[in-house]
Amino acid sequence: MVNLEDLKKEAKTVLEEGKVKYIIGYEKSANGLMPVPGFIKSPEEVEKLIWTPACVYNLTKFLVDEKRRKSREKKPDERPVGLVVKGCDSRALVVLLQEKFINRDDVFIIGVSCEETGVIDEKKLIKKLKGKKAEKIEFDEKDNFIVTTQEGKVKIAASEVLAERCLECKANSPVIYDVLLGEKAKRSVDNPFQSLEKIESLPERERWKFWKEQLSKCIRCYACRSVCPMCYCDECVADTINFAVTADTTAEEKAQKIKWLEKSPVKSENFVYHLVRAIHLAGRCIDCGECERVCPLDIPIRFLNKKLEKDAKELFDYEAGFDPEQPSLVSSFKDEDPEDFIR
Amino acid sequence: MAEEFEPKIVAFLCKWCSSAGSDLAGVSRMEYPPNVVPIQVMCSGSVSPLYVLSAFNKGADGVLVSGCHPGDCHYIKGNFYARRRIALVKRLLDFIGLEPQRFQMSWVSAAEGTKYTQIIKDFVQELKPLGPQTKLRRDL
Amino acid sequence: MKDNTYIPKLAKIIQIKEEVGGARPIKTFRTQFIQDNNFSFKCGQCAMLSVFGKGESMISISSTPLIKDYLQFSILKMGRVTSSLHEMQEGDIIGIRGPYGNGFPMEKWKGKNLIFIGGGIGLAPIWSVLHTALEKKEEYGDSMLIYGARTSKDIVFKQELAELRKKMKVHLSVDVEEPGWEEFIGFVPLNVLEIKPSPKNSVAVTCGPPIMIKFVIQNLKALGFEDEQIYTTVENKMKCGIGKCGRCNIGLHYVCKDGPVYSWAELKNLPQEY
Amino acid sequence: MEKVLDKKSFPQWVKKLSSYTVYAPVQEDEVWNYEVITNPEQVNLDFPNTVLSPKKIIFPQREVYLEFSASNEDGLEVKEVLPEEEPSVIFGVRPCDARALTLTDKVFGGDFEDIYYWKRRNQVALVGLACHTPPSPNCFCLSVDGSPFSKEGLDVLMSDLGSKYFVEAFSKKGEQLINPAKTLFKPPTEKDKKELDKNRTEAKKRISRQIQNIKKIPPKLKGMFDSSLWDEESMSCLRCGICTYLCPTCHCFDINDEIFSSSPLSGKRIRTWDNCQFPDFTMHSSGHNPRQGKASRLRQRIMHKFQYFVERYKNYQCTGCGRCISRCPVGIDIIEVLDKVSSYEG
Repeated sequence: MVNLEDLKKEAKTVLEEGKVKYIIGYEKSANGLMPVPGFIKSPEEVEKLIWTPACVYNLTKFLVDEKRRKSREKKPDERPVGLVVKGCDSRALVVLLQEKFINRDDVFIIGVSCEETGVIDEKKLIKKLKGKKAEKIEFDEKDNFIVTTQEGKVKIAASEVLAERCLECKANSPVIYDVLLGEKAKRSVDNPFQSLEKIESLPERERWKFWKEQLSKCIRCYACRSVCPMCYCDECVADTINFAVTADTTAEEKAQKIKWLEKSPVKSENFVYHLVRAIHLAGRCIDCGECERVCPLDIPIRFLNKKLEKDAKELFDYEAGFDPEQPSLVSSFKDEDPEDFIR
Repeated sequence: MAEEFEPKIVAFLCKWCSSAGSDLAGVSRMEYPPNVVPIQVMCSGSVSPLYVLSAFNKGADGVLVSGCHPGDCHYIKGNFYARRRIALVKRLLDFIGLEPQRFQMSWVSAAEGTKYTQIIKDFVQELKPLGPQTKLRRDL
Repeated sequence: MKDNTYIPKLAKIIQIKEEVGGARPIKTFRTQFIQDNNFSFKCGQCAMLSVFGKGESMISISSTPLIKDYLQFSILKMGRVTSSLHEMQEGDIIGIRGPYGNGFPMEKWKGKNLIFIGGGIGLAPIWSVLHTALEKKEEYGDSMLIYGARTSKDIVFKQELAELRKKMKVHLSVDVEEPGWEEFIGFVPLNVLEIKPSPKNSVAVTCGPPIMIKFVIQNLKALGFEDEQIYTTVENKMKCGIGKCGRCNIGLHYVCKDGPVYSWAELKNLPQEY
Repeated sequence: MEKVLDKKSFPQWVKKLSSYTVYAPVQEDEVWNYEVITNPEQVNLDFPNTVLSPKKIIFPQREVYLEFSASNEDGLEVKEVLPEEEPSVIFGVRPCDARALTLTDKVFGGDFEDIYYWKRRNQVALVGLACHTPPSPNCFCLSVDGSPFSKEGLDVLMSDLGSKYFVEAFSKKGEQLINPAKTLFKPPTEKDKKELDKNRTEAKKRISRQIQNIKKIPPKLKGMFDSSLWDEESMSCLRCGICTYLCPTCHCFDINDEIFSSSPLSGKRIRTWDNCQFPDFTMHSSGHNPRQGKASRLRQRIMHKFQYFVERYKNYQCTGCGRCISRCPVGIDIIEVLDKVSSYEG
């Protein structure tokens, strides 16, 4: 099991030695169960760090901010940023490395292993506790979590409250790291696409009905885009000013830029947004499931990415986020790629 | 009686092969249905999935992406990239419940005027029973 | 039921004049409403122009309210809407809604000398108040215009400026030296220092790029102008024009409704970057 | 008007309102939202906080202003589009959400009345449900001049008394809702009233979250424009639109022309919600953006709610529903931010 004190010790050491600028980790929040992303700048602050099954966030997202901030600084601090990553998060890092969005030297990776479990789905936990307010959740030996409520501690089987993504996880311990905490466990998952197949197996009409209902709910808050570590483009087709305008951009360029989708949150425009999002993540999404977690309307967005992940595996034997040296899915090909669908 | 439904097909044709193939069909006076809105692109590999989605969004009943045969790409390997990308888009559109017949890809060389006309004929025939594409069409 | 302020009135473009060419072109449009309506406005107010299918853009009215036949707008080609406007022909239809904003407090300025200081397209809002003051000469003291642009080619209202010289003092400048230019060379704020307008019984009105305004104000202060004697206009991204859509605020002020005209006494207390 | 209504009779009351479009909270999976009800039996008033407030009915995310099309010759046809006449009633409005509408009323009223807003607002009757227990763990209405049984903005307020509802009507609109079903309602007994008082005292106690020293926050904020607090508090912000889209008081919007066809021209001018947390919200056409970083956007959100709005309208632009806290993807908590504002020195 990951020992929190070890984590703090590692963090403290690198901060004291000045090896890192600061550390992005999980920090206890004043408001109970769920932690918040923490930015630890001094050795004294490492006491704020925590590691619990509620550490859901994929903190690699904050490397995007860090990179932008750094690019604005005249004399940037060139030291790496310390980053706490779970297995899935580390795969996101691999993709960012593969795309050369970041350099390996930019980040000091503190890997934490989820071992046999993973992180919770807060909604599942609330349901499970039937109104009792969880104050704390901890890893336990084996496949259990210990939850503290006002009425005391209860033991819950992890599988009952784990996030869907964790039930289908391909990397429960980090695939890349500078230090690793916890066991390098590899839990075997029978079928990482099990949940997806429920939808795949529906007839076409039902699939359409499902997605029509789901995507019509979207209010385009763009939280799914904002939380995704791969959504780092400066310009996004979804924005009204859909490219990085500078003082040098001519009026013609601005005027001629195509509005690919309208701001109205109606079915057709929501489909363009979500499908483009999914396709842009093909071969890049590592199924951290954050997009789905943050959706206020509970749209199962993850399935769109999952579908592409499955197809990439089936058609091209491609898996994202394990090898920073592999070429990206859509900028590579093999002679034997299937073409039975082509006329 | 209502007029028979005439599907509108947006065809992204690569400049070097498929577009030339369609020109050949034209200059050879081969007959084929007038349902196509051809859009010449430099290479099938330059067709962004966004173009495809946008075509459906703006009312296409069917979308065709057509490029050179493998090995014939003017840019050596553009059509191989296209093959991968289109395969993924095709599966995704199928997954959300769009009729799979509505999105097609073909290899048509500059010499294959006949093949081009046949592809369009078949496409139109397949689209007719489906009726207008309303699923992804703009509903502002 | 009250008027629906979001619905623009249709107007025909009756005249288009190219003021400035090149990469940052400016054109002046005169428009006439297709149906009579009681569009009345104050100097310094703006109107929301529509190019249907492209959107809306807030533009200051550069004609004087004393002219009832047409509205005039001088527009820099900048984005989607203004580019479409630049492509339009005489006879084309646009939409106009408004007027919006507070306008210049001209009543308060009666009897005073008016010093207009403009840069680039910033002459447009000044043009309206300047001509109004000119028409009502007896109500105001001496007027003076200090205006500059990047180059002589970027100067707007060239012919009109020549005419204007007959009626008031006009000081022109260009930012960098160029052959044949006989007036001041350098930025507008420096020209202000050169000309040294007297603060005595005066009001200075300055419009132009934010950086110019900043230094003009600094220099006016150096010449002895009080904060209350300096007026300027502010611009920000706007959509509704009526203080509801929430994007143009500086502190608690909505520029579209509470602005765009502010005295420096008001503006200096507001955040500089908002 | 004070009445009591047997819980069992509630569906019958809804049935009597057949001339109205009836909205009520509806559950889909784990998500509750106000939707149109077709079957009165469907109305379930035992619900946690909805994801979106009833704002979405009165100030819908998408509102068509006008339609335009090229007409023959060189003409252009522009047609005003107004919301349909549709007398409606919303059941289960939380007092905080109703109060929020009294705040958006101020924004959409004033010198330029917003016809779209008022057409919808005037034809909707709001039937509130007092919060016997807080519908969200992050409720803090008491800190922002609200209460779990506030009647502000409501036409009717229903309070749960176990087997019955205590029903109060405060407006003509409210009485008109009760009148067609008069026989279902009974006058309250002294015991009912006592129980109501007791419930209300208890309800207040159940709200655990509060903002410290809220009165001091608006003047404090005035001097905090350039504070480094905004940088620190916005470090984890993702610049998504959840906090503001879900907020019952946020009213910012965008106006865009959306077209079906560019030749011949046809399309609509549409208002959609917009959001001060999106980077392009304030971006000028020139590319200049006065609100560059996310710190300035968080500052705008807090300042707008607790300083600018207070100065302009004498109210906090927040009614304590807690949605922004519960749904923030990274746990940014407006109460904590305000507490830090309170204790900020320097």
